[in-house]
Amino acid sequence: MTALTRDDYPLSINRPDLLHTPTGKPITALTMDAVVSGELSAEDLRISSETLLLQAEIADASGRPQLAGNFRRAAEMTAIPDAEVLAMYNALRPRASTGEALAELADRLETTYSAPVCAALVREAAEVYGRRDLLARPTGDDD
Amino acid sequence: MTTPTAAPPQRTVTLREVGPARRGTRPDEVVVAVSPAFAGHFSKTIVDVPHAEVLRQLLAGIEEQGVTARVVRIRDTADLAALAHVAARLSGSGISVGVLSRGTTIIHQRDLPRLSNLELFPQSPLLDAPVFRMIGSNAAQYAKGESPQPVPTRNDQMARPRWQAKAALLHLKEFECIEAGQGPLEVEPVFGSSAAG
Amino acid sequence: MSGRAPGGLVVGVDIGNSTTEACLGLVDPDGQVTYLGTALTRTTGVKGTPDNTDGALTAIRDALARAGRDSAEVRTVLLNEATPVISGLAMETITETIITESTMIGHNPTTPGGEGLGVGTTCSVGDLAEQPPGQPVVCVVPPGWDFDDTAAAVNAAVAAGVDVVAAVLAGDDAVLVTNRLTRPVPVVDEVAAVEKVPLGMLAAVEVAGPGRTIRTLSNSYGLATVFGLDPAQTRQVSPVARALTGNRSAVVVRTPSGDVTDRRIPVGELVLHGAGKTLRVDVDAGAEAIMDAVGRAQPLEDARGEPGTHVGGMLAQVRDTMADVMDSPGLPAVPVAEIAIRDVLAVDTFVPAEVRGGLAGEVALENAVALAAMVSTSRSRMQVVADRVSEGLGAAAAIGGVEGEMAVSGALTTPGVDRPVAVLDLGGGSTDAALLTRDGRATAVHVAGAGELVTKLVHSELALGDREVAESVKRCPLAQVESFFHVRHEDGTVQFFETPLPPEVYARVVVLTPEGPAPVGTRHRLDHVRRVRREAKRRVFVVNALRALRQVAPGGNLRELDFVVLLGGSALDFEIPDMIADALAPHGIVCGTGNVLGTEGPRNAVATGLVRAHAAAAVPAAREPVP
Amino acid sequence: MTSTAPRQSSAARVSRRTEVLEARPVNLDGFVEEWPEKGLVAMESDFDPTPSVRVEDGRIVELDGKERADFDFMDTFIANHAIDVASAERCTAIPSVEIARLLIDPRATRDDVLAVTRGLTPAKVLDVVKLMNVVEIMQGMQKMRARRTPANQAHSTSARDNPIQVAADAAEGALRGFAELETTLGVVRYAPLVAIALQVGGQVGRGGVLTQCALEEATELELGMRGITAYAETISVYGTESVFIDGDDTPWSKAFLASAYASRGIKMRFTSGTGSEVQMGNAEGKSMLYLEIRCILMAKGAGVQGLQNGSISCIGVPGAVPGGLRAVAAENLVASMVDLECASGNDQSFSHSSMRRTARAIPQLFPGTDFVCSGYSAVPNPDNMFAGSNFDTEDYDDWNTIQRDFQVDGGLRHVREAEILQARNKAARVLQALFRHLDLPAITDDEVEAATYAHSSNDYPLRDVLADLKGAQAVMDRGITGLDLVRGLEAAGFHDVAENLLMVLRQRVSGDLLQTSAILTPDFVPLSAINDPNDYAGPGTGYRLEGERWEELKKLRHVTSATNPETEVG
Repeated sequence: MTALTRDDYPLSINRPDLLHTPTGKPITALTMDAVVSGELSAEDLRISSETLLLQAEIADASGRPQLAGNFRRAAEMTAIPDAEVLAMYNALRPRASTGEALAELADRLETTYSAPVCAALVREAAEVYGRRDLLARPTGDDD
Repeated sequence: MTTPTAAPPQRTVTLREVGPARRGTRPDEVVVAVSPAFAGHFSKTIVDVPHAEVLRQLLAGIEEQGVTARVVRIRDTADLAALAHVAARLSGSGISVGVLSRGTTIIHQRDLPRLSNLELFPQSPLLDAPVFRMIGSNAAQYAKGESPQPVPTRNDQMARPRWQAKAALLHLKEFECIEAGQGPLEVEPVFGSSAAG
Repeated sequence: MSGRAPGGLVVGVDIGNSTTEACLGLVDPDGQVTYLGTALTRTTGVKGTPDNTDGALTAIRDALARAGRDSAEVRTVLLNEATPVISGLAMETITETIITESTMIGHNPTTPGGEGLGVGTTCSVGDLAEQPPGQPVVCVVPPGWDFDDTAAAVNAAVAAGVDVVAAVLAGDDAVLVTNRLTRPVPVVDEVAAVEKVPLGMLAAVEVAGPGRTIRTLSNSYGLATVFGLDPAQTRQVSPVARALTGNRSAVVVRTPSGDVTDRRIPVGELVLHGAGKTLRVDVDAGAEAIMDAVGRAQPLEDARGEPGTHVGGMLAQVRDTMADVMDSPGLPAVPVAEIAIRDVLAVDTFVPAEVRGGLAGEVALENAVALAAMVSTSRSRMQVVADRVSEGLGAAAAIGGVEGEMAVSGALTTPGVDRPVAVLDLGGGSTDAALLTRDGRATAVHVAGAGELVTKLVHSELALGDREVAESVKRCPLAQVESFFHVRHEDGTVQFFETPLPPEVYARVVVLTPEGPAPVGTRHRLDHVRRVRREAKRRVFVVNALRALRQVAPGGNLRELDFVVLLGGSALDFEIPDMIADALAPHGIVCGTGNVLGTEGPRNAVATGLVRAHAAAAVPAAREPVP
Repeated sequence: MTSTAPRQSSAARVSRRTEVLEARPVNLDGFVEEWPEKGLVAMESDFDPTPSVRVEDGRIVELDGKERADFDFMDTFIANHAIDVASAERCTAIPSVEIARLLIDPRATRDDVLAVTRGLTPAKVLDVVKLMNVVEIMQGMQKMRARRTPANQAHSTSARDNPIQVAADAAEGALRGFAELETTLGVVRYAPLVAIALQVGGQVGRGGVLTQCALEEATELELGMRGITAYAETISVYGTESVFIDGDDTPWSKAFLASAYASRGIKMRFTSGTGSEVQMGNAEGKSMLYLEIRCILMAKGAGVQGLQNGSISCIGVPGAVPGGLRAVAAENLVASMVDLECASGNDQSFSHSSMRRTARAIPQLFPGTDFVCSGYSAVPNPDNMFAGSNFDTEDYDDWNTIQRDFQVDGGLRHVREAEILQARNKAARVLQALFRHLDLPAITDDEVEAATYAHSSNDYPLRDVLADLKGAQAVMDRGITGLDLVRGLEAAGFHDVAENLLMVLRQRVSGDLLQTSAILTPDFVPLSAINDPNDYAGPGTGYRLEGERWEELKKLRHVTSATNPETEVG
């Protein structure tokens, strides 16, 4: 398949054939009849990692590499449960985690969730936090 | 029935240095911590409430509750929560009131995390003498282990255009008066009267 | 019920006032039941109306999902025959305290100044300098006077020979002023309407020491001595003395016609029909008189209140609400005349109210009567619900039994229970009782008043101003936060915490909710809050338990009952079951919280009973299969 | 209004004219002198760094006079993620005046400019915009705005958190033209009911309106994930390391959060603004605009599609210093010239003077931005739980008139009374039916009637707050999602509203709204910088207010008919 271009946007109108829910339903299955009959669950209204990668292609084609990178991290994150996503975010707050904890987080992203791009962001953070005194101190802070 | 004279005398205050502040032992005391520039570089709050009146009303609120008070000047920080937390740890009851030159005030307790508080009054332009009295009174009630109703906080949407920049300026000026490495100083407020109008 | 193939999945569904419960069972051809699971969800709409369908379907699907079964396997769904019960609450304040011509300031400022009694003529602080020396003067200080200025003015007058014996202040300055006086005197402060204190009149100010109460002004003869009253005048001022009892400070000003009255407010009649009689009772006669009349009109057929009163409005509204919920498209409307008030519960309570004519926001505890009423109708829409459930699920659905009977049947699955057994279902709006006799006959009643009335009593007696707080005071035990790291529970035990408690609970009386301690916005101490809470529960649940059980007990004799099983949401309360058990113990009754199927606690009794009844009916010979 | 009386004049005698001037509202505003050493200066400071960049081995090793070893985390993040390394040295070497000219040269396309700006350092960007006066800044904005078609955003809140009010005002706001609606709460626990009301009311007013509810991160994200809201924007970033840390975040934590939103299909933008650092006392001696440029580049580096800036809640600070509003206009331009969606402020109470309020909005309204206001108060300001906006419902007719006077599109339009009443009434009825269906606390016919004709929260019957809060909790406990809302709306017989909401929810599956500057048209076509790119190339090009839309904006409440001057058209 050739890479998508700006002309494919919006996918919901120009390329609905490419869009699927995480449950494998085509986007065209998201109809009122399906809602009323109870065929659809909330899971059917989430974005899939494939779709995020398609949007990343479009972002690249529009000259927005950072936005594309964000979509690629997001594609990796679709597999992570909501609560854990928030926990990971909290772990990245200043002085919330030790260097080891961040290294473990990066490993977990890579091995459990196959999320190398996210893992790289966490490793970079760990390096900068170490240099800028933003890692958690081993003992509780008294002040 | 007569009313008080139209122009009350302008009260003044000087903070006489007593010595390094020590940890109190009386369980019935509240420590009032003032910022580096309070009643020194500055003499009034952002809305021109004299610092003499701020201190007098805070102390009166505490005294009315039958609680004693000590005043300390914090010199090495102008961060409200930080200076109040230092004072709380000096306080025999563990309760302190912190006040910045521009009027922003906090009630703190020594076991709380530094950035937390019992009551916070962030909108300095809305604090006047009666509010300072109530803050002192509440601090004293906490010291007695009572459960005061929190002082009602006010809000004013138009405080932003009028006061936001001046507050920032006063904040910066107060920071200029920080003396790094200087510990808290016990002071004795000496009130006077300039017998105005 | 005949002609149905035995065996298959059976779901019992109990639609209650607030929750809908399901019980899933597999019934063998021989009538043996295997219980596969239960479910609980919110009731949708008012119980007994077609809106219940959604909640019923949710509960059924939940139960099936938990057991890993499919709706296609369901042979039949059984609903309880439940008549809609709607309850209402109202409160009437029946006394008020009025002060005429400002004679008394009996409020209790938290921090008065000085100590002792001072008697003199009232005089404004601004006029002190002009007072003749030697005459005793009570100094009155209006708002705006600074404490330093006040003290200076008094000290100057005293130095000039004016005999200042006491002071009355507008602001919260009593201690401050007293501390600055060269000659301390009793000082009462926070008198907001100080300008109404008449000047040039003889007045007495009394302040007691910390932890003590005044002795002279709260004593009629003390007042007589202070003001030189004759016996007739003394009789007249005795309400003043009474009103000041228990205060730490007080001011009494003698004016020519000043008075304090404690008056009853007529709040209309309650008209009760029943037992072939029509009884009228004044609501302000109090709960005892009302309940006495209700007792004489049993069984109650209807009740009406006087239009324009809270009680009248409440009774009319309960009736109208019932008419509205019974109104469903395609079915004949239910005439309002057919909707009758079937029970009334009256409870004496008190309401803290500001005294009319007071000068300092004085508060008096006024008497009030709280009333709960309940309306039920013989018409139910449960068949409509059954039809819709059947349609929605694709399985048969029918009415499987009457609520009370099913509840008893379900309660019988509690280990250690046998017939004759009575159940008490402690709900939100009504308390229900049902009895199953040794020979299998069942009777059931609903009485007005349950959890919601308790909340209302707690709310008004503690003047909480927030019903949600009242609700949690009712539900959860109390504690006093003594530091950031420990609380003292209401039973006196201390609990320590590793991490500091949140600042908003510091030094406060708190309720220990499942989400953590939440502050109770009150000046009352823990003991008082606890007493109010327990008293409210006693006056509603204990009273109603006895009332309801007497109505189902053979001959009204509680001794005829052996087992009482408590069911429903309030049976999960941390103290109500014990309070009821204590009240029933003298009658030789075994009382406890149900444990349906040995696993469900006080939940799911009706749903379980429906499945049991179905199984029993499938095999007429089988008697009460044991689970 | 203000807690204190107007300034006291001195005892000396003043002229009558001075008395009149003293009484003018503008003199209730606060003004201060600059103090550049402390960062209390808009954009012209000797203490800002000099532009420089050096690349070694594909890595930026020097940025604006600092070696990599001395980078704070903002420098590091910007050097690692925001600046295009390949072109950095070349672009930064271009004389600033050339780049400034490029910004206003009609022959240079937006893409031509982006080819240069992607390689600029923060100090270089500052150096460029410092050369531009406010008219040039507006010219630059006209070309650099990402989406060709300008739009506007509203606040819809209630002082009593009354969901019926929020629904009715959302419907009216959507009908008047707002593309996005934002709400927040007084009592946070009310959020689920108010967010539902905003979503439903919005879809009644105009299908495809996007909604958000500003809350702490976890709840905001949860409402988004459930499809009760459609986007988020209150994710704040700051220009100095110390203030960023005070906000308990870092560029990496925020970048992670940005991806978290995208991973759930939710549109998101960051928030920043001049003045926040000096307000918090840690400007590190840098000008407000320099620090804001660091925020903008940080947002760019995080890969977020857009930014809400224009000082926002700190507007009182730049508003009080000389040239402050030029800096505010410049920060909007910088967001646009690094290719971010810009929701350009004008969303907080700014001045006592109506003249200043209006002037403050001109640099955004006249050239047009992606969202001219990032919160025009679609409720009276006393009901505005964002602490008041620069414009509110009382300014609707003025705004419409200014659009007509200058032939500019500020995203709104005049709507006839009958249509508004109909929309408000319908929104309230739909919410009534939906609450009934979901077994949430009842909405009475009196409340529907009140909503139809109300102005502020005072015009509504009081709600049973306790019952509402229990209902709100039930929404969370029962796991109600956007899908349940669709189902409920359909069951209640409001097929059109159900369909509108379903179409909005479908967009989460397609991800089209995640692209830069995306909004939804009434036909549910995603309109973004990709399919509606700004093609301004001088006079006669780019977005022009013409045709049907211009005819629409010609209408006002009172316009005398040319055909029959005894009547009014409209």
